[in-house]
Amino acid sequence: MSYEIKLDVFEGPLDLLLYLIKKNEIDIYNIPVALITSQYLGYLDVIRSLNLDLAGEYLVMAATLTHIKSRMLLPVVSDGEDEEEKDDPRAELVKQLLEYQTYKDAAGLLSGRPLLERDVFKLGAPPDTPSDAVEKDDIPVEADLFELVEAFRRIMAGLEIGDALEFSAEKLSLAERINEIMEILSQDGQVSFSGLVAEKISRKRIVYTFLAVLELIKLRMATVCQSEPFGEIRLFLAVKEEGDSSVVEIAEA
Amino acid sequence: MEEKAAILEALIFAAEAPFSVEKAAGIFSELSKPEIADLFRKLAGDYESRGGGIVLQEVAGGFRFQTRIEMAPWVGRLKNVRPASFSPSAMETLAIVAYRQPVIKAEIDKIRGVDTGGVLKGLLEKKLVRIVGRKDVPGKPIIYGTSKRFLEVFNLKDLSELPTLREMKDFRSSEEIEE
Amino acid sequence: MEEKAAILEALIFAAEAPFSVEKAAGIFSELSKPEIADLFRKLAGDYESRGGGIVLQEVAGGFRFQTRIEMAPWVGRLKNVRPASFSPSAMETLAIVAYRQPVIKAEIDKIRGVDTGGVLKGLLEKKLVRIVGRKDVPGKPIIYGTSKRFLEVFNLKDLSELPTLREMKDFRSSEEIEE
Repeated sequence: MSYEIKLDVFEGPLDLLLYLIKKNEIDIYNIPVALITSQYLGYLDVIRSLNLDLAGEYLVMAATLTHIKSRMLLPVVSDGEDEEEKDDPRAELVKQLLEYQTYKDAAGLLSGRPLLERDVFKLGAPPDTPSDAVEKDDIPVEADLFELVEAFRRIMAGLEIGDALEFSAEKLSLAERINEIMEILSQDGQVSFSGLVAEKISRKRIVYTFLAVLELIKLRMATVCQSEPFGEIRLFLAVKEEGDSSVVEIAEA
Repeated sequence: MEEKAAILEALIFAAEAPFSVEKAAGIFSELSKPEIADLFRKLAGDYESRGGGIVLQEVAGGFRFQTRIEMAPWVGRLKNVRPASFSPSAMETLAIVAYRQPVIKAEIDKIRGVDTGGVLKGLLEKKLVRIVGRKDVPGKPIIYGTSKRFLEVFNLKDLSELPTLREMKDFRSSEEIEE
Repeated sequence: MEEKAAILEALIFAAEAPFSVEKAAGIFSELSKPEIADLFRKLAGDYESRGGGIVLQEVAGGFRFQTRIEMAPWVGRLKNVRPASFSPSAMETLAIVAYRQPVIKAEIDKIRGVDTGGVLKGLLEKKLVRIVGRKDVPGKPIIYGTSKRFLEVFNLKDLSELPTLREMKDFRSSEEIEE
């Protein structure tokens, strides 16, 4: 068999299957699974023998085909349920192939449209315009979310791992963490310990958070309460602490 | 030429994106939208019947001047650049986004039977596809749709101008008969 | 219209600079330069006598289409509503504020490796970034965050709709596989 044609031009396993179906002039609603499976596996062998990378999806499809083939070989067990008899093991695959074929056709029609910069061209040189028209407050801003995301990804990718570590290490100090916690407390009056370590933060930061909380208690700037054993530990600003008596004080015990 | 038509012509020409009836109405307060739409269409008809090198085309919700399709070989020689082209995988992905939008990546992957991440990124970069939101299901996957630029590049007035998938099936069966 | 004139019209329209007789002669080998110059002038005369919004003007050694001078007030109104777009540096800064907020300028500068003062000011003026407070550290630096307008511009319900770095990595890894 001549497999050497069109090896890398397939868009995926479905595309390859459609090609085999067309080549063999097969009715897509009645696919001879044994034949198609052996040809499909033959293609995969050729790709492997050429040491080309084989995308995982091709292997998944190979497994699917083999599975369908084995189910086709089983005698139809009639256990009284009519639905079982109608259940063609190929049905799901056929549905998938037809749907893919539809969008492949749609892609073909789309490519056939008059394409900008290929079939039709816009005005080449825009008329000279003074560029001072911009920079006003109420002008609409045109933006693309993807661009924003890309900008961030690019920047983060550009940062060396070492940079990032140094960056966070430098940023971290006990005093700063204490200040941060005090900021939250003065704003909200209270905060849960899990809330303080909820953000995806480093181990080091968790340790600093813990140390900061201890320090705040020592300085009597905050109190820590727990409403029940193993319950949520809450941190309160020390100034207004008439808290109800049902809570168990664990801090200054 | 009537002055209003002349002004409209200048505006369409100078606008950086297809010029819509709505935008024209914002500038031409004394004309109603239907009147403006009429003027647009009359102007487009004039250019068409004139048989020159440029036409006034309705695209992406507005009108723009562009070269007549028959001029492509000549203009292509002038531009001296490789014409815009899309890989089959890009076209397949674009077709799925266009017809199934709003759509998430998993759905596209499923239909194509392969991972579409790289292709999708390319389409986002070319601004043919855009992020329209997040789906309210576990994992909050990103939802994609086609952009206005998609309409501009493929010379479509709006999405309804795309042939329906039913027409597509007819197209396929007629193709099979031809073969 | 005569085919040659139509082709010339398309070429002038699509050219990125005023289109010269010499350039046209390079494409139209079967016509002499005087013949081409005649065609140019005839075309320019047609546009002039038509009295529309655009004219074919001889300028800088070539011909180009432009709006008729009398249209300037109208075209000017159009240009003022042109949407602003972001420079790459503005986009980067905005991305850092969006993802790292609440954030101080020193942190943005550190990540971008350059001073962000001017860009940040621009974003504040455009009301995309806002001051959310002051950090309680020496120097009391200003803390920045994104505004409600930011959400509007980027079509986001809330900040949780921002694509995550993980989702970006998915794009990246699949892209690497494809290449």
